[in-house]
Amino acid sequence: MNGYFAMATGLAERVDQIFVTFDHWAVTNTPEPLRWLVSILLIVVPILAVFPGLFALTTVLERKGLGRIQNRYGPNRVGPYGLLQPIADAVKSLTKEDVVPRTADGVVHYLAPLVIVSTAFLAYAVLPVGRNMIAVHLDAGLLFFFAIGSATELAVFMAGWSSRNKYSLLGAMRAIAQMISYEVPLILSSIAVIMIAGTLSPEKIVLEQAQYTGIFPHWYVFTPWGFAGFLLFMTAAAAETNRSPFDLPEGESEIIAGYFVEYSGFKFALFFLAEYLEIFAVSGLGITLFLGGWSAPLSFLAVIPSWIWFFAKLLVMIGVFIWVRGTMPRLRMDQLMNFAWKFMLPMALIDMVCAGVWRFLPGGALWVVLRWLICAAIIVVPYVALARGLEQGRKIEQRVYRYAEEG
Amino acid sequence: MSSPSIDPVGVDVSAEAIRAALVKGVPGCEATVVENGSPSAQHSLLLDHEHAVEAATFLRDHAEFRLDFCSNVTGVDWPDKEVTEKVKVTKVVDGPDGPKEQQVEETRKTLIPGYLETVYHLFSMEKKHGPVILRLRTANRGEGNHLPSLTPVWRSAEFQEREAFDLFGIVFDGHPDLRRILMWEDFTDHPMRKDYVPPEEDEPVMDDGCAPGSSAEQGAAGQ
Amino acid sequence: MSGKSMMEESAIGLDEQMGATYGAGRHTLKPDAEHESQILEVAIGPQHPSTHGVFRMDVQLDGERVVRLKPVFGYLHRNHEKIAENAAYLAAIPYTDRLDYLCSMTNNWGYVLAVEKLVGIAVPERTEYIRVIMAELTRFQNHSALVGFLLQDMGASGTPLMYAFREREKILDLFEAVSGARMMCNYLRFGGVRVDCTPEWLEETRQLVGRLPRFVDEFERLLRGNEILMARTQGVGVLPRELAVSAGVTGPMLRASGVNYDIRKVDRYGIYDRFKFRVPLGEHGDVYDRYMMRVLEMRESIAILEQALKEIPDGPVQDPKTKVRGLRPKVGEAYGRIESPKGELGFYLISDGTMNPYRYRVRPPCLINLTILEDMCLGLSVADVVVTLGSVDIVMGEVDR
Amino acid sequence: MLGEGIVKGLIETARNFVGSYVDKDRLVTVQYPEERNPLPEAARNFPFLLYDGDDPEAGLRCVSCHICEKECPPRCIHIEKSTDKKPDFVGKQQFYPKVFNIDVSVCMSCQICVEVCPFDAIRMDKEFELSTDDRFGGLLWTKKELAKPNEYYQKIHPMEAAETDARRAEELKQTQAKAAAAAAAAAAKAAEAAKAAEAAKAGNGAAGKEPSA
Repeated sequence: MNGYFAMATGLAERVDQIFVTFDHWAVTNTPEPLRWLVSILLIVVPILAVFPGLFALTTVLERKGLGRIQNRYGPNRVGPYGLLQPIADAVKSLTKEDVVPRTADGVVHYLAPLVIVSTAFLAYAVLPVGRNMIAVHLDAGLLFFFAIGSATELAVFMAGWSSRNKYSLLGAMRAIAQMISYEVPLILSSIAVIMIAGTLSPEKIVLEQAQYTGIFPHWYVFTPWGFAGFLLFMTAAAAETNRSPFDLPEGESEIIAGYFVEYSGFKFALFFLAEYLEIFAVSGLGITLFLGGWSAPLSFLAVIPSWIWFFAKLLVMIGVFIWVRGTMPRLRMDQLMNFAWKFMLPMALIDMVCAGVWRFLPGGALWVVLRWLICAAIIVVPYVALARGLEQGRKIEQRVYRYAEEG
Repeated sequence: MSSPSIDPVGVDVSAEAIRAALVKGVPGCEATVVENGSPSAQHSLLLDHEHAVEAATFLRDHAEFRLDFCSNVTGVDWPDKEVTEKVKVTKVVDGPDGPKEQQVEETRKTLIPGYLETVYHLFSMEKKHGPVILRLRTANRGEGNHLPSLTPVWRSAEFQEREAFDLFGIVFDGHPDLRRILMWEDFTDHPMRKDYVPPEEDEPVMDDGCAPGSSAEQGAAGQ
Repeated sequence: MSGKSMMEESAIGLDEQMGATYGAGRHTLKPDAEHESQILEVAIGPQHPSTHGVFRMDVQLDGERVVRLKPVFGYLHRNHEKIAENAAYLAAIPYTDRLDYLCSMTNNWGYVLAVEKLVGIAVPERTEYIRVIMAELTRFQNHSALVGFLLQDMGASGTPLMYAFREREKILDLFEAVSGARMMCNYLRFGGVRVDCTPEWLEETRQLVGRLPRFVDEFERLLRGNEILMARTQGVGVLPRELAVSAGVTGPMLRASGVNYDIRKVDRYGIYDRFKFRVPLGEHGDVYDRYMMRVLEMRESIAILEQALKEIPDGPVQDPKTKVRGLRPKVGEAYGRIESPKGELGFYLISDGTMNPYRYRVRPPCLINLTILEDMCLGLSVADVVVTLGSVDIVMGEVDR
Repeated sequence: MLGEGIVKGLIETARNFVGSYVDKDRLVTVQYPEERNPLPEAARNFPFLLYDGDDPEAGLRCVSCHICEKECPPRCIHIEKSTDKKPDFVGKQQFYPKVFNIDVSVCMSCQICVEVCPFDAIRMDKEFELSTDDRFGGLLWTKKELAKPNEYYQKIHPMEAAETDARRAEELKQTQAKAAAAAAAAAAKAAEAAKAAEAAKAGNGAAGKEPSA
């Protein structure tokens, strides 16, 4: 019995590490002078293959999911269940005419989609997608991630400015303001994790969480500060990646498509790709920071390979993004800014305080409940106060309507 | 001669009553009742130009009428009419037996000059009665196509007077923003006038398909 | 920064003459004098996702704040009035379908009412009921579509719109079953309707009307309490009561500003005095009130429909003696108006005793409700302009005619 | 302002998401080319001309009276009258259209031609898959394309057609009865005249040979 269990665990272990083993095998079996090339290719090619593949899948899922939310079928013509739709889309975008406005700044206009895609890909370098599966073992991985994430703003502004279109310009202006504003709560909310984990390395943060009390994992999201931090992080991430309800930079009903209104064909597809890559990356980071990365949600489920867990969590996050997109109207620019600076920022700071309190309150049996209550109070009280404060003197409420008297 | 629109409160807003009030309230105002022969019996009031704005303001602010809602403003084109009538005239005719006075029937053509007209349909949102119909007529259809604008009295006339300017060519003096509204700026004619001749079409029109001898027809016949 | 020059060169830039042709602009807000800022001129439309057709707003922006806005339309102008003046009285009915193409039934009714006034035609009892049923179904589907479009303008990715269209489809199916067409119904005739509706149709309608409240409930659960919606719409695009009255704004928009004026109650045309229904009134006159007016009116429409479907009598739908074709009214004129879903839809007819109307005029509620668009939008951001325009509820077929 | 409205909305969309898989009432889309909703009887698209019997030329009901041409709001009908006549269904001599064209690119499917036609000659079709790449020729329908047999009408508008057919049958019966009555009367008259003539002839001593009509 025990033997079977050990065998099963061993097998699971082996399946879990299959890519790592393969990587190791391939590199060691390559002649010495080519090793550097092979080891790089073995890192870059999977990233270049897997995440665009996920992007293709997501476009279908998003359209089908939105369709179902809106009581329609969604794409179902190309291939079984419409799953080959992305191929059709790719062919379409490749064969479409590439229109460049006559007055556009050609070089910058051309560079913008390339810059945005390459920076989007760079972020995956520090994302652990499974046990021992990370492209670059960086100690300050988080720092790298945020630094690279900020570079997309540059590309966005390049696109908006070089197009010489007022809608593009408005979109770029909005995008820059929004991205810079939301970077602050995004980083601050992850600082709480860094404080608790005591490291900037995403790998170590995951390892910290991949422990179990009984069958329950030590994910940070199961603590008051972690829960609040997770919501803050994902909200800021939605804003950072221009997802609904924060999709102002491309708000199609106002400024049509924002900064990429003057892009067509494959360049447009690249923007689209970059946008989704950012969503995956930042969701992946959220998973890494708060949802235990590749670790299984219950200890006995660890037999399922870690990379499956990572991608399962990622799909769930994408699903939530789609769900939110199907429900919410869009915010307005000033409201967005208010929300960032008057709500998200203070909440992120309070969350840091809460994490500190959590860290230094004793963890004894008596204290478990008390610690929870105190930390929850630290979060909830300012939440209510700040949410009320967002009304800015204007009374925002559900109104009761009167009817004309019969005359 | 009762208007069908006597409101429940009992204010008489028939054209006669309004005329009486106007003559009393706006000194010098000339208001004439224009009869309407249809079963709707919506009679209207023709106002003179000088007192139109004053009269309109009076009607709007009048405590009983309170015609605060100018619903409909529109132009009407009444082109020049040529009336042919047969008149008997006595003429001196050279007969075989010398000049003689004789009764001769002669057709005489008289030109009745046309005019452009704007019609305002007024209601009261406060008192909930109406319609009271005002009319203004231009001197003629050429140069004298000016009328006072009632937009300063009722804002709702703004776009509708612009439309009348655009489609009928009535110039409203005192309108704050008199531009073409439905036609484009470079357009010169006024399409709602009765004598409007559309410019030559450069696009296939509906008759192309049906009219005999058209290319489509020949194509169809050739099949 | 070469911002200014770039604006002038830009492809969507308005031509330089704009200042000359448009005059100083009465409503222009002065740009902030202290912080010298550049004015960005943007043409929103005619090809824009949120202008509800080919409609253009020439907007001057200070940052994203609107300092001037001029609506430009006429792209869909086909001189509907001239067409009708060159055709017989009957031939104008199908053209009225195409005015506000969402509400052909009420458009028919407005025109038919005006002709009935002009000629003095009595309408049979059953027809009156059928007309009320059709008008209220139309009002319901128009309002539901509008709420969907409004939320779409707010960026709700089409979900409310799809829900609205789901129900609208069912109503359009009913229209098709009785009139033969889903949108261009061409159903009403002078003194009657074209064909009677069958008992099965009435039964189907009853069942649908029974299900409609569920849809409104769903809509309200989805959106009514949504904080983003409230923040986006409350206090935005305020239309003060006095301005609304003076500008001749009608329909739900007027009532959102708190003016109790519903032509169904005021004129009691048709048989509206027989039904019990309430007129909801707003207080603030902002976009939220306008949105809620439509939601509340949908409920009232359901109430009217329930009563009408219960009470509808048997009988003829058209007096055979009424002349529908080859009508020659006496010399005279008539103005008939109804409460269309968008506001007061009036038809003004002058007859010179011939087969064709001498003057045929449509009072388009959409056009007149646009008069105060600039007043509502000054000082708002582009996003709010789009939402405010959405709450006016325009259909370009009617604005441009 | 605490986000409960947002949560409520999320629940509602989730319900619709699930509902679209289980509730037919929620998923109303019809997958068009494969699935089709049956059109209601009243559905109308473009007009066609009816003919009786098998010959579209001889049986065409249209008598070229031009009423529909005049009443058509967008004026998409063009008719040219024949110079000769042919008998209609009751045997009366009528003109027929030499040319009957409808430009369906202009037609707005208002059904007014059907309403005003006193001869039940024009009716609305339900066919709507009419796309063509020939804008002018392909959408200009001549008499040949427009003529459809009465059986087709009975198929697409059964109730309406039954009513029309009944009316026409009644009309035919009346005409026949009238004709029969007229014939009988004529026969009686002729017989009488013949009798009188016979009597006269008998009086004259001559025998009438001609048979009475």
